[in-house]
Amino acid sequence: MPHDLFIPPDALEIVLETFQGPLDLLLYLIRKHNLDVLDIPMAQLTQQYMIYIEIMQRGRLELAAEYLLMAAVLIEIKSRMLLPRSPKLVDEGEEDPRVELMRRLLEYEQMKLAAQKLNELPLAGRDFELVQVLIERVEEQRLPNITVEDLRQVWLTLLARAKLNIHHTVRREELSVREQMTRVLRQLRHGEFEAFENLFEVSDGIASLVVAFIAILELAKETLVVITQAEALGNIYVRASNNLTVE
Amino acid sequence: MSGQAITLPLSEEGTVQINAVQLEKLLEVALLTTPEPLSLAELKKLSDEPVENNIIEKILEQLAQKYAGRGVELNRVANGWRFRACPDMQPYLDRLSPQKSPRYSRAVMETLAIIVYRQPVTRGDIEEIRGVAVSSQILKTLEARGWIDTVGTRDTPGKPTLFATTKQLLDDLNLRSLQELPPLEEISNLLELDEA
Amino acid sequence: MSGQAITLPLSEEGTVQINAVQLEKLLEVALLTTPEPLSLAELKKLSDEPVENNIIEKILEQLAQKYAGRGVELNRVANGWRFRACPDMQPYLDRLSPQKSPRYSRAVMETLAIIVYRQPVTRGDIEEIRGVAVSSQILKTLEARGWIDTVGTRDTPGKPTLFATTKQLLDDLNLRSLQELPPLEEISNLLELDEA
Repeated sequence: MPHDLFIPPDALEIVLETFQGPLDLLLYLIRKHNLDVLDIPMAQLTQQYMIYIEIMQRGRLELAAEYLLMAAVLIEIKSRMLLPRSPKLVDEGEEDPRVELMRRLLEYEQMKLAAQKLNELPLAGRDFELVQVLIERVEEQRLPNITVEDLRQVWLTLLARAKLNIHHTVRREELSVREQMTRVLRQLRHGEFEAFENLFEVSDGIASLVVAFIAILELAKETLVVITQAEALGNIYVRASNNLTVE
Repeated sequence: MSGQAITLPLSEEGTVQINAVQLEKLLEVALLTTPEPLSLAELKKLSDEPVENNIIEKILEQLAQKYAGRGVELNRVANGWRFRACPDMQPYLDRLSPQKSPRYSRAVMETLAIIVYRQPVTRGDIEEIRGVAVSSQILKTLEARGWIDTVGTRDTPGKPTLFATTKQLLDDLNLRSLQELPPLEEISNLLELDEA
Repeated sequence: MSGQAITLPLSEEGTVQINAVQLEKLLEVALLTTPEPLSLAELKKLSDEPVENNIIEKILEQLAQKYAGRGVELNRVANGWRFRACPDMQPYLDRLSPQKSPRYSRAVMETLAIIVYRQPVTRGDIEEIRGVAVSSQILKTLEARGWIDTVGTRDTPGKPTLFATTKQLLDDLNLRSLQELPPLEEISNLLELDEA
């Protein structure tokens, strides 16, 4: 294995992620080893590519089908080039088997560079702000509407900014707990103790009971509710840890 | 618009030279791009050098003067300073707006998203996630819309109020429950994690 | 700000007196209060008298001049005219709210680049060029952003949808037309690239 191809095993996944696919990987190999795109030395390129594939497989990474397909294409081109070409076919203008690969590589590289340039252009909201002066409408106020998609996009932006997304993806289950936490707090808004069992909606089914239970534990953990039990096996009561005085 | 350098009288030492022209320019941009009022504390962040309140106010008053007689005016309101269209412009603006839906500012949308996904939360929680102060104007906007309300207080010093979303929000989003919000993991992969 | 009445040359009859000062004031308010670009057709509604396009444009150019050197500028983009903060103000504005639109991943940007430069294209075309499957999430992200939309189907088996870019994309990049986008690298240049 050429020494410059050594990749520490834990970095393997990152390396794979940095390539957008087999074309991107091939381009990297060609540019890195100063190979000529117009006259690709198939043996060398195929060998380099296969080394990567092997490392990926040894790292037990799930290889996308596209990478394996490209390996097959490379080997096919290589084998076709090994066969002596009949003069008749050459006369009929049979194409060099590498031409199509070369065309695809160059087209992809063109788009890859275009994407980079596009990403460098100043973008509204990221690189410059838009001017927006308030209009205070007196009558017939038209209120803005929002969509689920708006909310989702905004939340993602927040996550990206907080760099929380790596370890902190929001799942549906988490939201359902949050929703139940709000429901329980609303129910406890009167400030009095409420019987524990009254906080559950039995008709909603077992899954929802479990979620409600987790929600109450979560509320207790965040010290938003107080849970009391006078004696062992006695009735359990819950109340909001602080009464909401202002209504 | 006049372009000469204005040197304003400064505090005792009187030596710090604040570039009033540059500061006025910065204040103007910030106020023109933010529909919500900006407090003096926020506006002060625009200056590279520390500035005193009275200097900022002087520049703001000067800026307000420059807009006199034009269609927008710079006002001081309870929460700070903000530009608004003069009320007598409204009949003209109404000719444009019928088909355009107004939009909430990013600050409002971010605050709402945090309450949706992290409820019940206090204003402090929201500020921590957003990394900036949340004006009470923003919370009032959302409360007036009936999308959030208070569900209690947290038992910590200051007894901060807890905010949560309402059924009204679900109705307006045409959802039966918050769980119907689409999962996010997939899209978060599409964002570049390392901020460039 | 100059206050004298400017009387602009008018059409043949030359009798309708348009108050250019008043019109400039109206255009300024409308543009300052609307973050989306306003087209000439919309801006014309502000005038009580019918006005010709070239007059409106003249006043807009005059207005843009007045803002030269300040922190905001009046631009013409794909969908019309709008004010924006100059990009060099961004570092200061970021002090007030570090809210940034995210940068998109390479997968998203490459997909966008292919749609920009090869439109109209099908998902299959994009996959062919990138050499990998394109998740529908990527296309949804670009659609939700209002940057691409479907413009028809190709008359081949399966009737695949054709995607193209929108004017909104150009507006967001502060451009008037696709021709203002950076040109594609010539293939011959790609052959000489040493370091990728």
